[in-house]
Amino acid sequence: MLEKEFILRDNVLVVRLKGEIDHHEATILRNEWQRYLHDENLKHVILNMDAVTFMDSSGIGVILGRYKEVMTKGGEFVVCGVHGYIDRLFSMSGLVKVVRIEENEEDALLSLGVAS
Amino acid sequence: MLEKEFILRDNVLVVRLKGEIDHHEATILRNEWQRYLHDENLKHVILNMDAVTFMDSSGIGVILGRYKEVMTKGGEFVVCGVHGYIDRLFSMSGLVKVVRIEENEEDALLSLGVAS
Amino acid sequence: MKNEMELKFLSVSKNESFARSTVASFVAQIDPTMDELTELKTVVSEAVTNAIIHGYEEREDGWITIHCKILDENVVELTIRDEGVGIENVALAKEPLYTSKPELERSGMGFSIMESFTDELVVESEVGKGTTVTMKKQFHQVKTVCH
Amino acid sequence: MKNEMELKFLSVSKNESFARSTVASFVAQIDPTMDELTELKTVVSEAVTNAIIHGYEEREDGWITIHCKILDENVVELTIRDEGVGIENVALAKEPLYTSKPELERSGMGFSIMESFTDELVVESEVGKGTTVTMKKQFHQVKTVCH
Ligand SMILES: Nc1ncnc2c1ncn2[C@@H]1O[C@H](COP(=O)(O)OP(=O)(O)O)[C@@H](O)[C@H]1O
Ligand SMILES: Nc1ncnc2c1ncn2[C@@H]1O[C@H](COP(=O)(O)OP(=O)(O)O)[C@@H](O)[C@H]1O
Repeated sequence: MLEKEFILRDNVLVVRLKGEIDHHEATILRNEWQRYLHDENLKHVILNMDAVTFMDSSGIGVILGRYKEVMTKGGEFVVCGVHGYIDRLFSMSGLVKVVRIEENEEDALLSLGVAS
Repeated sequence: MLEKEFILRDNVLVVRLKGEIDHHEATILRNEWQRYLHDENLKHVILNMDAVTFMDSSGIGVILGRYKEVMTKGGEFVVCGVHGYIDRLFSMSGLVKVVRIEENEEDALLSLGVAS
Repeated sequence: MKNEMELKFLSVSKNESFARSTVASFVAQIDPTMDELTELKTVVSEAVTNAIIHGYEEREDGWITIHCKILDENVVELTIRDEGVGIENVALAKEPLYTSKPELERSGMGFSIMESFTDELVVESEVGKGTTVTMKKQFHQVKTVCH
Repeated sequence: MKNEMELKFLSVSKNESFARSTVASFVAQIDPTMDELTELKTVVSEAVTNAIIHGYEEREDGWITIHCKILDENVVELTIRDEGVGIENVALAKEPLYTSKPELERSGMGFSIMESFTDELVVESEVGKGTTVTMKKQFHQVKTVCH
């Protein structure tokens, strides 16, 4: 199971995930996430991985896919709450070199110029 | 998994079980329980089922087996903490008509004349 | 929502809890109540234990197969099979309190419990070939989910 | 402590989490660390996902079989098999970042992850017949238990 929370802060979409990201959940996540990204006013994305307990390469795929969409819009893609096993997957997959990583949501928001 | 606690109070053996009683666990439980019952000074048994989350007919078998041993010694066999699903199994199997059932350990001890 | 799985494992008593929790986690997808899940776990436990104790007489190298099918109408069909010694007299075996192994503290309640916790129970057995127990259980309190 | 099981289920994506948690609960008997269990779950997830997406091209009526064997020396052997389309060029398929389905946002990391989270990976495949992935994983931090 994967629980998803989408929060809008100015032109930033904050995505909070909780649970397991596999291929089944990644497909559902992508569909929902893309509906938010169609919003013209929305520019940047903060992805909070703090409560993700499991992820496989389908998770890497869905993150890379949204990263590319945000780049196309000229926005920034920031990930926070990356630790333990998720951190290992981010390193292995090279995601760590592509997206900006911040400690927590507050730092991520500040880095995008949004007061938290 | 089944956790077992054996407590001696005067001539009463209190057996507290926690977890699941199936055939695998029942076999282990019987061996341990019988070692205590070899004690000459020990007469009665109180079985506390309050924390048992699963039981099948192997559980009924191990309880009936110890009930008979205690009877042979001329002791009493009291069960407490019997509710929900365990209560259903006790009724279905007729155990409810054979052993004495008390609400909790305190009542069971009192019924055997042991001040709690 | 049709779905189906088969689980095969060695006749090791430690596998009893693995077997019932695997079936329970498969059937969880149709949103059973806690009571229904406990009943399901119990009947799996009874049939698997019988295969281990009676079918394979506690040898640990026999295979036990569980087939679990979720039928459209919220009915679960469960088949538990061993290739053990088989049952000579199935009618007698199904009698409440009958057991061929009282020395192992069997209560003879296994088939009675399977019967009361399911809606259909069929026992097929051949001496020297093995035993197949097929059960159907209706899950009533299923939330309707969009298809 | 030798033990063995086989799990067969339909190529339905909802079964991915069922498959990995069943393997994890079977292997739990050798007392793996949390990290080892997570790695194991991940490689099961990768291979099962590949069978569903690539092997059966998202048809939901294919069978996936997982064979899991606990060998004496705390080694787990895992075989994941489908009877799907098969792989034409296994060497190419195993290349990091190679994927035949970029339109599905596949990252091409599946085999790389299986390789780094296990100690041995063998891929056998025949076009039109199916694919079998065999992995061996050593569990180091196993408490010694009396036999
Ligand atoms: N899989 C099996 N293989 C061989 N005999 C079996 C099997 N299952 C049940 N039986 C026979 O049926 C009898 C009744 O089974 P059951 O009602 O489950 O009671 P119990 O397991 O307590 O003996 C058993 O004692 C055994 O003789
Ligand atoms: N079970 C399978 N059946 C058919 N083709 C497969 C199977 N597993 C892998 N492949 C092929 O190998 C390629 C690489 O697999 P993998 O490294 O897991 O990456 P991904 O799944 O992200 O594409 C796949 O894109 C596919 O072409």
